[in-house]
Amino acid sequence: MNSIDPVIWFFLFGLFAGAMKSELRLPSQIYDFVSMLLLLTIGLKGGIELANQPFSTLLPQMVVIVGMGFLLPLFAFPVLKHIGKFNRADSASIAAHYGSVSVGTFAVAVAYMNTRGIEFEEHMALFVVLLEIPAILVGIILARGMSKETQWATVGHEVLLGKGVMFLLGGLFIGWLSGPSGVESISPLFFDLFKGILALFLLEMGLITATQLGSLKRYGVFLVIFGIITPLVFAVLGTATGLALGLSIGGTAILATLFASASYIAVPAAMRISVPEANPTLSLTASLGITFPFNILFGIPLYHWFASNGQSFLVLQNIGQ
Amino acid sequence: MNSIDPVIWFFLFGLFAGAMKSELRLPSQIYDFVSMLLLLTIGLKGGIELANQPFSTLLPQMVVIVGMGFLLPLFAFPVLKHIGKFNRADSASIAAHYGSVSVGTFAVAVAYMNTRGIEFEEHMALFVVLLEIPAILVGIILARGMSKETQWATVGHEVLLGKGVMFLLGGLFIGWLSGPSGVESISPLFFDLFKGILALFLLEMGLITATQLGSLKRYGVFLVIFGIITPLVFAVLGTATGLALGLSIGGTAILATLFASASYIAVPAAMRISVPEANPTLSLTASLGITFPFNILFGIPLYHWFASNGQSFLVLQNIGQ
Amino acid sequence: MNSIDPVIWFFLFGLFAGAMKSELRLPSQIYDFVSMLLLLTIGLKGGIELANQPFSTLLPQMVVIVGMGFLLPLFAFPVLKHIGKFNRADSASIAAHYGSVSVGTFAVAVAYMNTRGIEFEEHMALFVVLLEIPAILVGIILARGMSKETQWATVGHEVLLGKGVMFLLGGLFIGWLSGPSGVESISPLFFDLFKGILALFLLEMGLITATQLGSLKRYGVFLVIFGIITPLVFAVLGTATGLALGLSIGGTAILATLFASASYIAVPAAMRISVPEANPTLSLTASLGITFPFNILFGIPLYHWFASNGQSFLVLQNIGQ
Amino acid sequence: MNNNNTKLLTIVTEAALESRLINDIEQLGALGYTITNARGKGSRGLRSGSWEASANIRIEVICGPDLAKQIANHLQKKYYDNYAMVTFTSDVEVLRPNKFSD
Amino acid sequence: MNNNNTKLLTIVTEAALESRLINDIEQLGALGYTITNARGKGSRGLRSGSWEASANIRIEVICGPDLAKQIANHLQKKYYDNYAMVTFTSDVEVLRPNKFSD
Amino acid sequence: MNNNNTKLLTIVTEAALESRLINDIEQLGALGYTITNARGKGSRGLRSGSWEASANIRIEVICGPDLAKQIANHLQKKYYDNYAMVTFTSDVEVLRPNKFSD
Ligand SMILES: Nc1ncnc2c1ncn2[C@@H]1O[C@H](COP(=O)(O)O)[C@@H](O)[C@H]1O
Ligand SMILES: Nc1ncnc2c1ncn2[C@@H]1O[C@H](COP(=O)(O)O)[C@@H](O)[C@H]1O
Ligand SMILES: Nc1ncnc2c1ncn2[C@@H]1O[C@H](COP(=O)(O)O)[C@@H](O)[C@H]1O
Ligand code: NA
Ligand code: NA
Ligand code: NA
Repeated sequence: MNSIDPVIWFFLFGLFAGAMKSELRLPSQIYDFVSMLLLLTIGLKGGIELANQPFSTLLPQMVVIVGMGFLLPLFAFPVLKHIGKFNRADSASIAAHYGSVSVGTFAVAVAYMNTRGIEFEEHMALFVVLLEIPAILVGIILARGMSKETQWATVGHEVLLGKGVMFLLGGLFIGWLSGPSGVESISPLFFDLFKGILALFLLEMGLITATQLGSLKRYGVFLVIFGIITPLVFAVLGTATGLALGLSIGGTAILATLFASASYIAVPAAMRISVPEANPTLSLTASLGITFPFNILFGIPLYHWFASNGQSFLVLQNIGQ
Repeated sequence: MNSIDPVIWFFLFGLFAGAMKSELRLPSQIYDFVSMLLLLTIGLKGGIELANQPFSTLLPQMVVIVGMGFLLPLFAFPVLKHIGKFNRADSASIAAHYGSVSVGTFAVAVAYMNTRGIEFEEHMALFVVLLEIPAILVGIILARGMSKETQWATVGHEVLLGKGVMFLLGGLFIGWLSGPSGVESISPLFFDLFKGILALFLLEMGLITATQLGSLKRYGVFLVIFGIITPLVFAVLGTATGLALGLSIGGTAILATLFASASYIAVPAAMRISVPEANPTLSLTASLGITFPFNILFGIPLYHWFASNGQSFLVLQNIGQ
Repeated sequence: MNSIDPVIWFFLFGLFAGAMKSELRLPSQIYDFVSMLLLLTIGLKGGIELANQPFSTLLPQMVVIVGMGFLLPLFAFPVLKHIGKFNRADSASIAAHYGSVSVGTFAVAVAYMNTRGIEFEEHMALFVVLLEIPAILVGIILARGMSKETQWATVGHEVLLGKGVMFLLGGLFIGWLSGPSGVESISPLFFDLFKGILALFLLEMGLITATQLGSLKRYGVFLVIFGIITPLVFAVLGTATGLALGLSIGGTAILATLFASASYIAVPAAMRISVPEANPTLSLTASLGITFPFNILFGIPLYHWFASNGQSFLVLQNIGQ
Repeated sequence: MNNNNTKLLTIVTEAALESRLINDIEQLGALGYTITNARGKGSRGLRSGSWEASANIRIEVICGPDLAKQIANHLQKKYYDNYAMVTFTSDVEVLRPNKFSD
Repeated sequence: MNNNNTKLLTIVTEAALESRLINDIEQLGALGYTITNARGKGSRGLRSGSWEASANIRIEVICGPDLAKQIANHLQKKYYDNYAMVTFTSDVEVLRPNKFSD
Repeated sequence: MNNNNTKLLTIVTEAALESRLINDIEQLGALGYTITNARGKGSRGLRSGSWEASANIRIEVICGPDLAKQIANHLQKKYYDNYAMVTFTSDVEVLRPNKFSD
């Protein structure tokens, strides 16, 4: 029993409290505070790594990651449109959610590795930032086509200046500019409290997830299947990418988790403004009601297993040659 | 002067600021945040102790404590009804407040023991959770009788799923399931900051208490006397119970404090819904306006003295035999 | 690049996010929480120093500081009225802002010294509290004259019981009464997190400053010049005062920073009530839109240079004698 | 704006009642509601909103005049004796009146 | 709903005035009020609510028409020159009109 | 209170629209607005306000009847299809009606 991280229990506690319709509630301002700290911390971690390593070393990896950020929603879209029979806007919006990443899921994966003493490349936090945005742009194009009417300046504004992306980028630049020693003085708030803040965040996500569960039956079985199969497939892609980039087992598992995760902060906000005709309940039900709990409860250990076995496979192959 | 804990000064500061009608105010969302952290931490502490000790060792103590939780309001009720001349609903509601416990008072007692290096059984936090609920049920029965009309399912829902009880129980289960080592990663937020968070909580309680003082003269001298005598009597019962259970001096003093304390979070919320005809100002004026400051300023040192002398008395008796 | 403190980057990040009209926003309740922690911590630090040193040692310095607190607005007022051509109320209000101090600027100066390992007298925090109030009284008198109509009781109430002053004084007394060892138990929240909390505060100040910048052009070039020259002149006075009082270089630089800083918490609130005919946008544009960024970006290093050179000058003089 | 027969019913009461009131209102047939947090003072004294026990909420329901009357009467009967509560009704115009009553 | 002679007076103004306004309103004879936090824009510019200095409040007072007029006039005389403030009045129906005026 | 021709237009909608709506309203000619945070339920389901995605705002605009109509129609055309939104209008009296319409 001890093998489940306490932050996961916080999520389950929130889920239970929400499902039982308890009076337990976090004020939205506290949710804002907690998610701000989470986003800033992850941005800071990514930025510190940028400061630690020569930019040229990271650049090739960064290019590949951004490229995958553009590709992933393109894989999801036809499935949603042709098999799921969703309309164009809904398909595009859900595809954008799954192409992008979930900061909460990332944080849980990091906690998982830390608890087990599994090493991973610290610059994974940088990948979170990189994977956040491309899927949003692809989603908008998928919904509207490359029409000239699209006000790309406005879209760019919405995407880059949205709360989630701003906090991540702001943390990234501050971490980069200050470097590891500069950030030390603010580490008690941003780093020491991180797991506790994550626990509160997951408690709130549990409460919110519980309200999403109600919409589940309305949207039927396809959404449930999609919300479980997609992370599995994307995690395989992520494992392959991680191994191809030469990441460690821990790093590969985290990258697989990122691919498998679906956004519920930055992308919903951007879609609501840029693809308003998409039904937000649909994508949130899938990403928050199904994929998020699936990933943090079952996915992460599984993706860790993917990464370990993927690497053993590579090693064996190399020996065989 | 140094012997007064700084958290007490925070309470007095809030009391002063409130009495002077200063502009100082904590947003209610911050109060929610701070009290959530307090409740979760105390729950966690209780849960960790459950994980630390074989359940069978604790069970007998737990049964006694729950039993006392049912008894205490029954002692207070006739006094309120026949001497205080309160109506049935008000008597029942006030009795429930005094039968239950105050989490803030408990936290101050723990701080008191820690500052003085007085040892106590860590599972006292568990008793907080156990003492929270029985008095509420007794209060409802006292107000309504065992009438068949009472929707016990609804009452149970209200009591168990109220905010205060949920956070305590949630923390308890998380602490229990994670164990001491599991909880370590979230301890900077929940344990290291605890005294600071308690200081903010007491600042806010001071502000709120100041607003209660205005109603004091309206409700006359009986309420003041009741609000001081009851904790003294209940503290004696608590001391006896503690010694009977073989608790240490510190543990006995804390149990006496718990018995002496009156709820102002979980019980008011439950009474408002389940015994709506009871006047909430009445019970809050007594529990928050009189008993809470009495306990944290004068009661705790006194109950510590009770516990020490009680134990000396026992020791002497044993020697005499 | 590493020489800029990360908290300054948080300010610039907020400024950027505000100027770009991003969706990034802190709930006002979180701003309240963060500024409360800041004010309490600075008050606590001042109080601890009061407890550490015999009061008689500090008293002469305190008298001088309070005296300067009365003088500084008197220097600013005629400049605003006769050169700036502002009306009486506006001149008085702006003068009060500049005669008083900015807690945020003080905190950044302390961070600056800590990062560079520059020693300073710990009781500077006490001076913050002392400098907060006199300028407010002078401002009110300047605006209204010493007319008998002025309800000084009400004014005193407004000034002393305003949020900013209350938190500072409350912290001061708690720190004083508890002493350094008493405060230890609450130090994880109030002291360890301080720099992180300051970072969040500055992020919010950046966002707010950005909204003030819009009013800049409306009020023209005099305000900009006033907002830069005044801190420079006051910093020179502060340097002289610091050296005269025999403060260390670090202490002198911080005192210069205090003189140079302009209030944007306590004074605006007091002026709004006590000198309502003064335009609040005017004084906030100057103090928050110009002087605050000037001080934290350029002023503090400059005032440090003032203090070092001032002391070298004194040393040389002494040698020459 | 083609209709003058729609009502806005506003209820100011204790925050603790939120879930109960919503239940009642929906069961009586309201198709929606809007809630804001509030504080205030009335015959039951000051409710400063500084913590749960003293917080108010302000519920607005747009509906037909009959339903407004029905809800107000129901609340009066069920809650006025024991809870801080005020209700008032005003005339509003809406673009699509049928959205607010079946 | 048996009375059409009750008024709802709404005041939107700077949060800094809260305690003063409440004093004034109560002294003029109002028996209650409801306050919500707000932000907004008007002739005195944007008040974004992001910190105390720019926060608004929205005060509602249910009272008789004379008192409503009296309060509005008093506020206009005392505060309009120096503070961001807007007041407006509308007709409301209440269940027990005597609750709101002596 | 010398004028009965001023309107109070109230809009309840998704918080995500705040900056867009303000833009629209100001461009159509409104001289001010007041915003409060809200939560609620309507034809598009529960909006509990527990996080950004489910938060509502309540915008009030005091203006002349023509502008009120114009804003309501504009919002209906532009947003009703895709967003949770309700608008309603009521009559209010103000002290200085010319403050609210050019
Ligand atoms: N005259 C009034 N005008 C506006 N709001 C009121 C009035 N009376 C009461 N209220 C509000 O309704 C709540 C309950 O009122 P009561 O039941 O009279 O205590 C109060 O806390 C106020 O928020
Ligand atoms: N036309 C309007 N409609 C709605 N609210 C307004 C209007 N004008 C002003 N307000 C509100 O009243 C406050 C003070 O207005 P003012 O004194 O015009 O700056 C503003 O900050 C708004 O919240
Ligand atoms: N009948 C109603 N009465 C009061 N508020 C409503 C009503 N219907 C909807 N609302 C509010 O308007 C928002 C959007 O409504 P809708 O577009 O119907 O989902 C809801 O979230 C509620 O806050
Ligand atoms: Na993904
Ligand atoms: Na008790
Ligand atoms: Na100054």
